[in-house]
Amino acid sequence: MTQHVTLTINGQPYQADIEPRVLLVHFIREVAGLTGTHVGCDTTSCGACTVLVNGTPAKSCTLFAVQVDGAEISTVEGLEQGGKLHPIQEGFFEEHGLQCGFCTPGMMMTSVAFLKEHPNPTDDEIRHAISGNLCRCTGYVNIVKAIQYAADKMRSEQATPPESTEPAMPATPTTPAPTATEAEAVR
Amino acid sequence: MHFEGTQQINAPIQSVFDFLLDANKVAGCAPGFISMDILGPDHFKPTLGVGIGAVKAKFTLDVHLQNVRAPDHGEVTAHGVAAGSAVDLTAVVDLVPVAAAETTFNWFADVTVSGTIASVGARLLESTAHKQIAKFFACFKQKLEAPVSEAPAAEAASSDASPPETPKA
Amino acid sequence: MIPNDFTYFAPGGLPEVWDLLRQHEGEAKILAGGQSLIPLMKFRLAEPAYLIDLRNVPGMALLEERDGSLVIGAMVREAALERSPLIQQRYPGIYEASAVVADPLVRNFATIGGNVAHADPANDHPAMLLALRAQVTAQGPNGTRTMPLDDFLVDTMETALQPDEVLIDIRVPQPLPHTGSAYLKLERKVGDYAIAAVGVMVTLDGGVCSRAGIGLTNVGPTAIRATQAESFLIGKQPDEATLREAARLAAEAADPTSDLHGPAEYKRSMVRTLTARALRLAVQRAQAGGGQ
Amino acid sequence: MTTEAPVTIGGMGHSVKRKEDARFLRGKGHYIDDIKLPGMLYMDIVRSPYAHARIRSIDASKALELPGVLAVITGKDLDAAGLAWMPTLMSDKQMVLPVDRVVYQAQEVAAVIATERYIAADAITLVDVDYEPLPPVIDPFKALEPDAPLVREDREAKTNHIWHWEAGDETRTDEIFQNADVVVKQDLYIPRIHVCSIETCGCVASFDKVEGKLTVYMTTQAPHAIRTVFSLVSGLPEHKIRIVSPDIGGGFGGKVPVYPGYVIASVASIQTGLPIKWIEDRSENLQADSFARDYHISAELAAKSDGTMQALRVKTLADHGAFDAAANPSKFPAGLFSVITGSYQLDAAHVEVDGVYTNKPSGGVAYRCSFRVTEAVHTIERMVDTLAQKLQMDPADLRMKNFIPPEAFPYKSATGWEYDSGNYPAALQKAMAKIDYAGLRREQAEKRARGELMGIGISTFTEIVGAGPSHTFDILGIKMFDSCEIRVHPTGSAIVRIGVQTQGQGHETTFAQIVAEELGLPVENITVEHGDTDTAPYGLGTYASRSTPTAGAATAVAARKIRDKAKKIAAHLLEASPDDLEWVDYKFQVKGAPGRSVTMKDIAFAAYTNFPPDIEAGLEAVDYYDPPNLTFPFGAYICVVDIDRGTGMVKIRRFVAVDDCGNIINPMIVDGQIHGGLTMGMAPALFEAITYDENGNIQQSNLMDYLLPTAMETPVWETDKTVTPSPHHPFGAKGVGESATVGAPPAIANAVVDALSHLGVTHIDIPITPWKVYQILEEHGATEG
Repeated sequence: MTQHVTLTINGQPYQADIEPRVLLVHFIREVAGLTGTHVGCDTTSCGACTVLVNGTPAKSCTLFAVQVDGAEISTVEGLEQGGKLHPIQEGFFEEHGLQCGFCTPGMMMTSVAFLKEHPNPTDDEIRHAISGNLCRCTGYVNIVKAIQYAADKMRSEQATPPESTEPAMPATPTTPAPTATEAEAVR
Repeated sequence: MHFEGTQQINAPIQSVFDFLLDANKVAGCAPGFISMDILGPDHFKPTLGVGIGAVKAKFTLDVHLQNVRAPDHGEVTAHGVAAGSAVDLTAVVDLVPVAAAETTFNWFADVTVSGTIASVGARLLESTAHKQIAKFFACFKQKLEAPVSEAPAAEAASSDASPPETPKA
Repeated sequence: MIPNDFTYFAPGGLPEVWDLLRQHEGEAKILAGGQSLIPLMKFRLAEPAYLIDLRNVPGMALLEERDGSLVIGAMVREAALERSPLIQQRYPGIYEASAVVADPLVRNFATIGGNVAHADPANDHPAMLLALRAQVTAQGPNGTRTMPLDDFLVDTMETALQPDEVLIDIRVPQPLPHTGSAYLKLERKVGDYAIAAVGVMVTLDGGVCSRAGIGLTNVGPTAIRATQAESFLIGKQPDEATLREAARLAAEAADPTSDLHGPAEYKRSMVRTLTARALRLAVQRAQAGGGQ
Repeated sequence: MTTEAPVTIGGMGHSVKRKEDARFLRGKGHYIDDIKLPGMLYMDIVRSPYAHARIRSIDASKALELPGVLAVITGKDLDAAGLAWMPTLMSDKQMVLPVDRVVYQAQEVAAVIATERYIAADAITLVDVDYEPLPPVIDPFKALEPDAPLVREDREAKTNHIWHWEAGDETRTDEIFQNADVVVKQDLYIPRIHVCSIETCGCVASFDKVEGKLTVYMTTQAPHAIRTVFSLVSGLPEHKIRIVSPDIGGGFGGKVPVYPGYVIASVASIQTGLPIKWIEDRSENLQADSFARDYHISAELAAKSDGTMQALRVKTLADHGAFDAAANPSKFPAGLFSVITGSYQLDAAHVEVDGVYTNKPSGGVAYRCSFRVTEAVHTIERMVDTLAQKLQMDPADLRMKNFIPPEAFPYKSATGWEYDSGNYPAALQKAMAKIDYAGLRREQAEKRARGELMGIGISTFTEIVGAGPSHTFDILGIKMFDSCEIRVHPTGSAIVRIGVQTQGQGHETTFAQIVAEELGLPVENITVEHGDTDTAPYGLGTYASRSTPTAGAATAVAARKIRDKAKKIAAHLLEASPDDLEWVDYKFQVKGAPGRSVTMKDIAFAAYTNFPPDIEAGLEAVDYYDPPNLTFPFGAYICVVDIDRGTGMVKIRRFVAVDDCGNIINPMIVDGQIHGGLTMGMAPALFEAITYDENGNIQQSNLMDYLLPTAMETPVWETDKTVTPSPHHPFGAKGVGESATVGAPPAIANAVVDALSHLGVTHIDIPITPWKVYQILEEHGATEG
């Protein structure tokens, strides 16, 4: 039995009659033909399939398209606006934040959502934020730099227009939960 | 995986033995029993939906009875394939008469699980397999003792699928 | 990996959910965040014929203090817990547990209801909630039941839910003054299940431990409450020797098996280490006035 | 290196931003699963749950009843076409689909062809295979016992022993051992691991029935070699086969082998005349694709009591799984393992390896190190530390004492390799200064006094890359040269085609830089193409850090051929004799008259419009480069770890990596390669291992169980370099992609052992899990308590 699903992807409406089991990532790749979103692990471990669902980063290989019927989806293809790269794209380019490029779209989508809430992040906060996205090539060093580059750039762009946008949700606390190892301090 | 256990059944050895040879009765105790084809006196194909919580795999098992020696010994081999997985089982039952209406039921089972279930479910496999097998043998005791103890309270208590008395993994 | 085909429902109210559960008993599964269920379906280790998505059921994502309890709706996402100032300030143990569930992206969709109702002993919330003496609310066509989480968690992936019942919310007693809680997870990498994890809660009254809760993750068939360790603490000053003895007792309560997350004996030792550390944290928080 | 090119040229030594990023950043890469051809069908594979079983029958009837299923292919179908088996790169053969038995878990058993991916996935569950389980043999030591189950019944030799290989001088080595002051001995196991590139493997095979031509888009690091193998196996003429390697989402060696899926998809396409897509899922990738390492090593090091190292003796059991499908050069069944004498002067060495079959998927492939160098380096670097511990010497001092001195290069090693160049003391000194080694040792002593556990580990490794010289190196007889073809267009831009294949290394940028440097054309005007066998010159592909040493050299030589011709055209334009011209600042000028000069752009135009009568039109060149020797990059790594006494958790606090890969084309890219390599070195040291239960079930079949490090576990790598050019490479480069993966694991293992050495600990096998450490602490009463 198929079901009618409508999604807005990067501002464009897409609709199709699909089996309920169609994964969001396959809707994006096969129905909408946007192949920048990749499948890496199938088990919600690697984050190569990360897209934004109503602004929230999600692993699209672990959501059925029917679950997000009616949602606004943002993918890597929507980052560039009017021929101008998004600061996160610039950051990855300038800081050599990618090698094979396969994890890059997911990594960038996670970063875009993160930077909205954390315009001035520490390196540790960035590492925490991207810990659901695996990269096998870069060792993460330059990805962290790329995200800092984008943060700088976005702050300087923000500084120009008078109105500042409110963050959608309260920010996560700046310190991640202590791990057992960190909690050594209190032993 | 090797499992074994012992239980005391309040029934004569012959009725326990007869029960064991009755494929329908035994299959009724199998976890997640769905249906069964009987291909011969010692060859059966039950279909079971085995699992816990959301995890469920449907196996059709190819079961052979072997080395049956009345009134106290029987062996069974079973083999089945499902969801990229396979299960192979050998079980041996030995009965010892204790009294006219009391039998010691000794069992052990060797189970090999292969494929996806073994790889993905390894974390939960041994405890789950142990519980399912223990339930299976505990069910014999309930069924065999059920007609004797007619009190509804006892019935309710025994339907609580309690594990056998001395299970050892 | 492609899941089996199924029929999908996203009803707008609980009565329809109950009806569907009754109609398709044994073949239907509730879909909350789907972050555990969907991977299982992709391995075809779960093949439900019907999925009933709770996303359109109103009122299931409440997060508020009411009538002496913190009420957490079953559909509250982990990320919402992690970001809630109420949780961060008043329930540090819950905050710490939600912040170590899988990874940050999974937490955007994973729900606390799913985490609890999946009843995987490796899930992080149940142990913390056991320590906090949480109650769960189940609703079905025959009414509403409230029970301690201890009773709800029956066995590995088995709960006390009736086939047509739905887990509605989780209720945690509001902390008394001088209460501290903490959740510590030992994991090899972000996204992995715990080698072991411990959630604790301590209330101090005049420098003496008046209430204590200790829950253990992934060291038994369900999340385990370390009751002996809890009672040991009561009426005692939380000095180092006391905390260590409680930790030792907690390790005795663990019932781990050897697997990829380590040998059983190691896990037991980790329960001891983590309990001692978590208790120290919780006591510090309680002494700092936690809960007020 | 000549004078540094102006930024506008972007030649050698510049951190030119990558050209390929433009498409990746926009989600416009072309990875294998992005390819969609008209009429394309999908393939999915039925796999064995058993590690060893006889196949009694395969019943596909239920699968064929499913609407959308077009075919189910079994081993019997392939056997009829003579394609049930295929050759491996190691002169063994491998099942494509089994006819009557499976020999490892997740082995391909049958393939389903369907109109849609989802239907194919449903159909594989409906193929009914009747198996008779056979006892598997999982442990390679047991595999050699006389009554062990036989993995390969198809072979004439009824044994699980595959081959014996040795290098060095056994007699001399034994003599030294007999008279040595000190001997240290250690068994090491380097576990089976999986490259696990984030993109899995797959292909789209498309046979054009009219043209009789098969095009296979596939995730391969070596398209030309694959084309030749496909031609030999299928009987299709080689010009009727086109292999296209699109963008590759990480290779690391896992995309060198030919997997059965590629072959089955190709057969299916030839039969149906329709394109067939096959994409592995992650579980298939982790379970069935080739694995690395799995070496059981027993090593002994002999030394004088003053610490002078004398001889090394090594015996190894190599678990190759069910097929010897490693991707080594033909003459090297154990790869370049004999580089095991490392950076040290030894009088003699003897190394033995025995290859063994077990009921596991093929092993012996790569994990960012193709040729067994990681295993060798881990062994020698651990042995040096073991000796230092025994002699109570500082491991840095012991290394300094035994390094091959800079003036000894070219150096002939005890196992016969000729090291091209090196300056090991300089690299170690730089690393020690950067990390403040003396300060760390003081800190360690203080911490130890307080009962805290901190360790410092050193690895001073030598790599061996750039295979290789044709006298020694071939794969299936094809010599391991590599190639480049350059065409300069009339307006001064150029296209460069190379025989190697990027999987993220940035070839489109670095190879353009080589040409920019040699020809003085701006890097942005140079396009680099590769991966399409119809257009690229023949090459052996990218693995084993060979691109720069081989194809990079070919590129420089081809460019120099163009420059030679350009000189003649320049002479014509400048009305001077070629002998009077010199190449200065990226242009030809008349000696002593700098005002009289022409640029390559001017020359390019003239090459098509105004060339001298005795010269052909055009400005093109091809070079097939046969390297005279391998290159020997090296490095000095120092790692600092802290150990939690309550949990056994190891935390890398600092890691300094000083690498020397000779002259550098693009420092930004080299740094990136080292960051990635270090992370893939840390991963097996602390996290990753593939294990099997006694029935042959893999225990890490997905990324929930196989632990790839995230940004949280990965430390901030600190990199630095020394530069010791290769004397024989055209621009003095050596290759770098795998250095860090090779060098990092022993630095980490040495650091952990160092942290525990005062307890008498001398060795811990990798991966160093927290429970291994905790158990040691417990044994010595050193836990937190």
